[in-house]
Order: sequence, then C-alpha cells, then structure tokens
Amino acid sequence: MDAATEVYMPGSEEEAIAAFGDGTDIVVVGGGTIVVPEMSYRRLQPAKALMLGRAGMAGIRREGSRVTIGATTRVAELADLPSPLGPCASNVADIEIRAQATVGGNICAGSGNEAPRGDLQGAFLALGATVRSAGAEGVAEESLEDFLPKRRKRLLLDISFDEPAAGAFAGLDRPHTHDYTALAVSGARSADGTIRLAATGAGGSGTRLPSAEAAAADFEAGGQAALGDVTPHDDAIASAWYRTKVLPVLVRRVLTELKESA
Amino acid sequence: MAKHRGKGIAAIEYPTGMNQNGDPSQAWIKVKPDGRVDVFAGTADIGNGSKTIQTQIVAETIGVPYDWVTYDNSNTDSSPMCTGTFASRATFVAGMAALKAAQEVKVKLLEIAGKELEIDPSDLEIIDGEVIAKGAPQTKMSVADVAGAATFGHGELITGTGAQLKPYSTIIDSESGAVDLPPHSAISYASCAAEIEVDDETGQVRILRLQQCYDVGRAINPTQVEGQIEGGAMMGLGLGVLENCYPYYPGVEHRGGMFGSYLAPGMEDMPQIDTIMIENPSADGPYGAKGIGEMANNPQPPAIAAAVHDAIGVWITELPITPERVLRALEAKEAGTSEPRRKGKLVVFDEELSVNAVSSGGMRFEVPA
Amino acid sequence: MKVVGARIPRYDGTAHVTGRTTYVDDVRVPGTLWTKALRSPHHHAAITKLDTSKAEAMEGVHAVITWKDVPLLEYGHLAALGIPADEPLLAKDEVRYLGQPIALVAAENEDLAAEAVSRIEVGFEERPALFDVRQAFDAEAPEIHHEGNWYKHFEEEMDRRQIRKGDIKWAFDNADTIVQGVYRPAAIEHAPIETQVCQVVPEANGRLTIYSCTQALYFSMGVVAAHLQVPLNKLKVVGGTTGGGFGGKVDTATETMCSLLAMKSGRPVKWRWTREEEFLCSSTRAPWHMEIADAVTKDGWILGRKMLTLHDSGAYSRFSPYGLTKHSFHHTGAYTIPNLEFDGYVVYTNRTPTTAMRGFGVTSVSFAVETHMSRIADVLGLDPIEIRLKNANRIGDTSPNGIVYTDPSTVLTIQTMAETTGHELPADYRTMTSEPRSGDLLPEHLVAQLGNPEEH
Amino acid sequence: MNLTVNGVTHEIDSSPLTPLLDVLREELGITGAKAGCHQGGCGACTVLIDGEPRRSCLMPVGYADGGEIMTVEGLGTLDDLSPIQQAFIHHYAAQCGFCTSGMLLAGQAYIDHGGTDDEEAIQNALAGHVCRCTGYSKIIDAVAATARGDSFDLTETAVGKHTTMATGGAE
Repeated sequence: MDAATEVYMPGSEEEAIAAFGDGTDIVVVGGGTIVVPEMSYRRLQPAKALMLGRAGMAGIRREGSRVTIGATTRVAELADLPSPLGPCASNVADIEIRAQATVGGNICAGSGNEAPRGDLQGAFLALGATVRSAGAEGVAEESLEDFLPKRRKRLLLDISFDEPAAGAFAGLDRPHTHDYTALAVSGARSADGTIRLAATGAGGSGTRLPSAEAAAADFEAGGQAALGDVTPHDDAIASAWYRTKVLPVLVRRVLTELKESA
Repeated sequence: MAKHRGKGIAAIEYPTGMNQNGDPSQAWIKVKPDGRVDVFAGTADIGNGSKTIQTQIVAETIGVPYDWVTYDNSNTDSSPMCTGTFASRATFVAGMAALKAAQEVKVKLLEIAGKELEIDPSDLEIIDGEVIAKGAPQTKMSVADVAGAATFGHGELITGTGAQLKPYSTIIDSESGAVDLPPHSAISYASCAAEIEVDDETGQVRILRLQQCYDVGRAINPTQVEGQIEGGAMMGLGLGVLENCYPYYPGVEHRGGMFGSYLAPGMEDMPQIDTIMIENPSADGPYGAKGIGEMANNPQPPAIAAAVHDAIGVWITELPITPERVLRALEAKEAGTSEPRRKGKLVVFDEELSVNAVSSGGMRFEVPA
Repeated sequence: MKVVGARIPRYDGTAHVTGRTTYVDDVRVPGTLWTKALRSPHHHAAITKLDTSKAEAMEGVHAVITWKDVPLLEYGHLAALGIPADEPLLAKDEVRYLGQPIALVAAENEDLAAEAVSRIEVGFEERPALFDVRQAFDAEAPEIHHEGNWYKHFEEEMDRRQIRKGDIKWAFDNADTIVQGVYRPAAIEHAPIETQVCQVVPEANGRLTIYSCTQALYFSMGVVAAHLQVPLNKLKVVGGTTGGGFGGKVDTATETMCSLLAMKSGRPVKWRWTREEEFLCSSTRAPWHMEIADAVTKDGWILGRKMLTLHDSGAYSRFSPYGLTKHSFHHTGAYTIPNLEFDGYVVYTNRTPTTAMRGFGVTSVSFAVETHMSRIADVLGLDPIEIRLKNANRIGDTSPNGIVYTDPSTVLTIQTMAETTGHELPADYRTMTSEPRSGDLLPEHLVAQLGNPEEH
Repeated sequence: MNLTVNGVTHEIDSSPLTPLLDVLREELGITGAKAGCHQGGCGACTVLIDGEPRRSCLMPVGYADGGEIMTVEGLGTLDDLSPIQQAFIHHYAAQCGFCTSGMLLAGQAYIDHGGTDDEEAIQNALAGHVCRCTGYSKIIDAVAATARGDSFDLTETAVGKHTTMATGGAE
C-alpha cells in the first residue's frame, strides 16, 4: 500500500529536522497508531513519511520545576505524572496503544474522523505548555495555543511546562477504551494561584476555557461560563447537546478537585 | 453530584428452532474398522460449540468414549444438509439428527455383536466402548472388535443416518394468525434481575450485577451453556446501554465505523453475572435439551430499563439508554413533562414517540375506548 | 460413563489456543486475486451511468462484475417460505442504501483493486430518502421501494402480520386501567471479530470451491446456486468454522459475488471486508417501533393487548417478514393474555437492510413487553414479580396463535430469581406452579376465555 | 529489515510503514494474529514485540526491525501447551476463537510483567480487546488462574464461578 511512499527514519533530532524540511507533502509518524490505520484504509497515501521512532526524541527531563517531554515519549510514560497530565494520559485508549502512541503524535493529531482526537491537548493547555517545533522558519518556540493551529504543518520536537501547584482532571467514564476522549476537562493552578482550564472533545482540537477561568471562583458559574468558550459538535459518541450539558459538570468537578488539593 | 442505584427485573420466553419449523438437519456416521466413529454434519460452529455438543450426543448415544468420535462439518461434499446455525437450532434440531444417526449405528453394532456373541441384540447394551450382555457383564465384546468383525467378517459397513424435520407450520388464517401445527417445539424461559447505578449529572449508567435464571432443558455441556448465557448477557448489556448503529435515529448521521465509535461492550463494562441453570427437560430435544443461545441477550434490556426507573424515576423506552437519554429524561422529569397523560382509565406514556405524533395520519395507533 | 452433561472442553479448543484453527482468511491459495467493491455513496439514487471499461483496462485487473454478469439477479433468500425476491445482488438502475454494492473488481492486490474501483465511472441522480418508519405510510412520504413503502406479501397477500384472539373490545371495556407506551430498541451491529470474508477457487473440473464464513453452509450454497443458475454439484462450500456470526453471517454477503469474479477471471478470488465495511455496509439488527396498550384490572390481570409494530427493514425485505412473524407469535411474552389485536408491518427505509440477529424478532418484543409489564406494576402500585407470576403462562394456556403451552417454566424461573435476589414472596406466589390455574388465579375472564384447560 | 518471529529470523521486503500484521500474515504466512479491524480497535492482532504486547495492525514493521516477535504460534506447542493456553481450554475462554490469540498474548504479557489474579487489573490490561462471544468472564478467570499458577485438567472445563445448577422438573 505504501510502496510509493518515500520513507525516512532519522537517527537523531537533527536528521529529523533536516528530513522534515518545510513539511511539504511529508507525513510524520510518531508511534504509528494514527497514521498506519489511515494508510490501511487508503485515506492517507503520503508521498513522503518521516518515522521518528529512532530519532532519539523521547524522554522526560526535569530542570527545577520545568518539565520537558520529547516528541516521541510514549503516552504511557506520562501516566505517573501528577494531574492533570497523569490521569489524562491514563485515560487514552488502552495499555497497548498508550505504550505505542507518542506525545507528539497525540498533540499533532488532526481532527478525528468520527470522534475527537488529541486527548492530551487539553491537559497541556491547562498546564500552559510551550512547544518547540521545526519547520518552514526553522526551530521556533511558542505556546501550545499558538502552535495548535499549525500542528499539521510543523514538526513538534518537545513540549514543556512548569509543574503546577495543583492539577485536576475530569473525563467522561467511557464505556470503552478503544477510542479518543469523548469529553474531558483539565485544570491546573500555578503557584501564584492562577487557574487555567481546558477541554478536550468540545471542538476540533483542545480548547482553552478563558471564560471559565475568569469565573472560576464560583464553580457553578465557571462551569456555565465554559460554554462560551467552546463550539460543541455532534459525532458518533456524543451530541453537541450532551457535551453542552456535561461540560459545566466536568468544569465544576475539576474546580472542586483543584480546591480540595489546596 | 449524585449516584443512584436501582434494581429491575424481566422474565422472558423464546422458541427453539425456526419459528415455523420446516428446517431440516441431517447427519451421517460411519464406523471405522477399529470402532472409531466419524460424524459428518453440516452445522457450522460459530463459536456456539456445536461441534462439541454433537460429538457428545453421538458418543453418549452409541456408548463409546468421547475421544473415539471425530466430527466433520467442513464441507458440503461430505456433510449432509443442515439449514444452519441460527434460531437456536444447532443443539435442538441438528443435535437431534446426530442423535438419530447414532441410534442407527448402535442398532447395527448390536446386530453384529449379537451374531458374534450369539445373543439376541435386544439383550445387549453398549457401555464405554464395550458391548455387554445385560445381566451377564462377563459376556462382552469391545466395539472395536465388533467393528472389525463387521468389516472383515461380515463384509458390512456400519453407518447411520439421521434426519430431523418438523413440518412447516402454516398460517391457516391470515386474519387471526392461527397455525395448523405447533410452530416451535420447545420454548425456553429465563428471568433476569439487574442492579445498576446512574450518575445523574453525566447520565452514565453502569451495570453492577445481573442475576439470571435459565431453564435450559438439559445442559449437554454445562460450561458451554454458561458461555452462551454470559456472552449473551454482555450483548444484552450492549443493547441496553451502549450499542447503536444510528446514534441519531431515525437520522443516519454519524454512524460509527470503528470499535471506538460503535460501542460494543468491553471488558471494563462487565458486571458480576450470576447464573442459575434449571434443567427442566424438553420432550423434543436431544436428551431434553433446549436452545438457549439466542434468548441469552433478551432479558437484560428490559431489566435495565426497569432498574433505571427504580434509580431515578424515569422510564426510558428507547434503546440504548445512553447518557444523553438519561439527562433528557431527567430534564423532562424536572419540567414535569415526564408523567404519563391520565384521562379516565387511560394512562398514556411516550406520546411524543408515538406514530400519532409523527405521522401525518397515514398510520395511527388507536386504543379502543 | 456419562458424556452428556459432562463439562468436556471444546472440540476445537486446542486449535483455537495454538492459532491452528483455519478461518477463511487463513486459507492460502497461490495466485489469489483480491476484491474491492464499488458501493453506493447515496442513500437513494437512480444510477444514470455505469461504465467499467477504464477499470477493466488496467493492468493487473482480471475481472470486473456488475449486475449484467449475474445470471439470476434477484433471488429471495426465503423464497421457500413465500417471501418473494426484491433485492438485486448488484444494484441495477437504482441504489436504495448507502454502501449498496454496484460493481466489484478482482485484481492482483487490494491496492490495485481499490484503484480500479475508483476508475469505474458511475453517475447518480439522487432521490428522496425515507428514514422514519412512522412516516412511511403518509401520503407525502417518498416512495422508496418498487412495491410501496411496506411489505405486502403475507398470507393471502395481506400487507401486515395480524393476530386476533378473543374479544379485544370486551377487554378494553372491562379494564380498570389502560396502560399505553412506545418502545424503540436500536439497530445494532453483529460485530463479529471476523469480518465477512470469502475465498473462491475455480477447480479444473469446472466446480467452484467456496471457502465461506457462513453460519449456514447449505443455505449459502443454495443462494449461490440460484444466482448462478447451476446445480448444487457444481459447488463445494468449505466452512463450518466461523469467527463469530450472531445472525449476520446467515446473509450470503460475499459468496456469490466472489464466485462470479472467480468464474470470470478463472483465478482464485478473495474478498475480506474491512471493519468499516462491516460496520457501515453489513446488515444490522433492525430498529423496531412498538406501541402497546394493555387493558388491565386494578389487581394486575392483563385482560387484553392491542399492539402495533413497525419493523424497520431497511432497503429490502431479506428475512424481515420471517422476523416479524416470529415477533407476532411472541408478543404476549411469557404471559397468557386472552384478548389480542396485533398488527405488524415490515416497513422499508433507506437504511442498510436489516437481518437476523441473536433473538431475531423476539429481542425487540421482550424489551417492549417486559418494560411495559414493569410500568403496569408501577402504575397499579403492585409488586413487579407478583404481577408477572399472576399472568405467567401455564400448562394448557394458549399462545397468541392458538398453540397450547405444554411445559412452560415462567413460574419457576421467576420464583428462582425472586429467591436468588432475596425478594420475599407471599406464600401463594411461593408455592405456585405451572400446573393449570385454579382458585384466585383462575379469574372469571380466564375461565370464560380459556375454557377448561382439561379439555386440551 | 529483519524480523525474528517465534525464534526464526526472516528477511523482510515490505516497506517500513507496512503494518506488522500484514507482514506476518501476507509476507510470512504466519496467520495466528487475526485481522479484525486494521484500526487498533479489537485487539485480535496483538503480538509480543520484545515481550511487550502491541497491536500488530498499528505497528509499522520498520519499528519492529530487529525485534523478537512472538505470535500465538510461539506460545506453546501442541504437546507442550503453555499454562495460559491450558487455562483458556480449561476455563472455556475461547468460543469462536477469533479474538483468542490476541487475548492470550495480552494475558501472557500481563503475567510476565508480574500481574496477579486481581480481576480489575486484568480488565485494565486486556481492556482494549473485544470478544463478542464469551462476555469476558471466562477469559478473566483463565488469566487469573494462570497468574495464580493453577494447574489445569484438560479433560474437563471449570464450573463457572457464579453458576448454580438446579433441576426443574421430573426427568
């Protein structure tokens, strides 16, 4: 199926950046859990593919309170990190897929075919994460919020954030472990008391919830305010109506958890 | 946030074999020169275990050890007609064909043994691979030797054929629906009690426990019957709260094309499942067996629906009982619109779902008043 | 020795756990071509153009088939039961559901077959589609089936399955309460882990060996033989080992088309549906619409039932008329109800045709009847177990279509469940049996309606 | 590329992006891993790569280059079934058998990583595997029994944990 695809498998980050170039016509393969089935179903027939698995871009580094996570770090490796990232990562798919899927692949995933993708985007948004990426104008560093719209065009190298004073995560109990998060909310409180909130599954990608943050002192009001920050959609696993009903509940649960961990 | 627990029950019945019969199954058996038995039947094993069941029936009926019997359902050249594995018929109907073929084999074995032992065949029986004179167990001959004698001494091939067919039951009055013959030969019965928990904020329904009681007629292989009942319970759970091809029915949008968007039950959805098997033999099935494979996914949805009502006071009668339907029902309850309309002796639920509310008069459901 | 009743391991257990069981997808035949289907992208449309020449011209493409290649295009799977054919094997001038097969390609590999499918030139003119069975009878409903929007071939060309028993008017006149409700279980997928798959090998002697995942070897062989118009000795169906079926593999979904491709190409041909095809194009369990009104007394006797069922058949009949008949025979559930008026329709819509699935026809009615029973208990303030025991069918009672129950165990299974769950029953319910009714449990309306059970 | 499958090393021609499943089944003719979805959704294709359970339909073969692959065929032999294979027979954990090889390998990996007979832990480890026949409880029983180190009688199957037999009428 991919006989016509030119495959690069770089042995270092530098080689990966060079092979990626300006990103034209190249598909980046992290673990393969998204790209491989898309190719099996012939929805994706890339001219060039960049397989990052052996580029040495995995690992979690800590410098003081700064945590940096390499692009090909497995989602499973985040499971033991504090909330919201740990619980959020544990909520992704199942044990086998978490061990193959990469953080970079998850963050850079396009919007899903039938269900939302990018489970981790919400948690990283809540953490105020910064992305280092390569592409057309060389290597750049920017906030995840700024990066998300460009995520299909750039090569994510790593993502970093300051460990929050407290974190919280609330997702829907999925009846199933096979798919992407139907709806989840992540929250983090930094040392200065700033609260950041973000949702996954309430739009085409993870969404920051600034209105909810502004109203966060009142959990109910915060939850309702969140609705102003999202455009929920219908898909196979939940309707926009349902997401609208439940988003405030999850926001409230996150705010409650953040308070309780104070 | 509150979680509410509830309990509900259901009792069901289900026919074994095709609804109006007319569905033949056949089997034939040959015996090798050493007494080993080859069964040929056309019944597909779809996981239900019919290879094992029919092999057990043949071994029991002839009186030879289970591991003497081979079973071949692999193709239509060597195996005779079987209508198929559906309608809970693989044990009840097709098993009967195998049983009849085995009975014929047994008769022939006893005939040959009778000649060899110079005893009337009716005074012989076969136990565990040996032909034994009734009341004189020291007079015996192994089935292997009988088969050898048939092959090399009497010049005979020991075979048996069996065919099972209940005639088609015709509807003789299209007005009343009356039939000329009993349309199914055994009805199985079951009951189910469900215990569930509902999160009234997210609408999630979790099934905690299913306690189920099945009249299985006779369990040819109790473990396999358990397998059918447990597997059916999970399918019924899926039907009750998870699965839907058309999440926006009657709309056709967003039909799920993956296991992640079509919610077949997974391992984490499992409740505790308690099973009670009652053996109340059927007059028509092999060794009293009935077919319980299909009915095994029927009692859970209504038991769950009743349990949801018990937990949160709303009736949800569209399946599956999704989180969204729970929240919508709770909203209606809050708004005071979930109560049935009462007029005189009429108590009318679900009016908004009725054909009367949706069609423009082409079809009505009128109740004699 | 007792073999029957013994917990003997599966006959094929060792093969299953060692990976040695040969499913159809595991059959290896050198030189096999792979198959892909051109399927309808519309729910309902006229086919205005179908030109396969560009696909046929491709190197590595060995056969393309359309309706023109099928000797008998329409064959009713249940013709023997008087259910006429209404579905073409491959769409001819119209498609009635999304995913309906129009043409198939056999090529050297799957990629090539997919590429060839994309080069088939096909034109459509979209037509209005119908999805809500409740609107199918409306004057303004779009016409979606050549026989009208519902099936019209029950006995004596009735357009519905009808059950009439006793005196329904008497029941409703004498009721203390009439409880009415609507029940709508969803369409669901069989979702066996093995998708539909078939391999056909044309043999030197002119026969076809068909490796099939069918649940019914002879049934599928009959369907293939009818479409191909060949005697059964031209076919050998190899199977008997199926990776899950649940009713969906009673459909002969792949065998005939693979046979035609094998005949046309002279090569072995294999077709394995993708999971997406299995989910989006394979037949489903039907969605049902059921309305029940029960005439009940204040102490919980069900005097009569009026019921309307609309069986959403999807685009074609397939087994639906059979399923609806079975449904009608069981619309009283495990209870004796002396007065009945049931009307059921097989209604066409522009969804994927529905088919048999575990509990066919009855799963729906069990849900409706039992939920309704729980509601009646709730409305009357009665115990849901006692009301069931009270109305439970007994030896000598008759089913909706007049069959005498000989060995019901409704009473026993309900009592056992009550005991298991710790539900205390009053003494008379605890000691109740399935023997013919007497005393309080043979109320006047049942004496009048059932007559003397001894007479049966 | 090289793949060692069940101890035998093979030279691989497929492109590095080809799913490992297709290489096993179509290039090497090793059919124990089943193609249930090619979406990562059912688990029927799970194999062990260097001892770790992975969906072979999601795994680009390039990432398995040089690795040790174990499929169900490598788990035990007909005359020397591994404990988990015996457990699946004794506990009637396979019905149609199509999900079985994936279940076995996921279960084996769970046990190899120190898994116990804790039911919730087993559910978590095997959660992504769909079985449509068994209702899962006998699969969990089988994995738990293997984790405990039970020995298995292969002439009969185990009585269900929550099953009661009763007689309803005269025989």
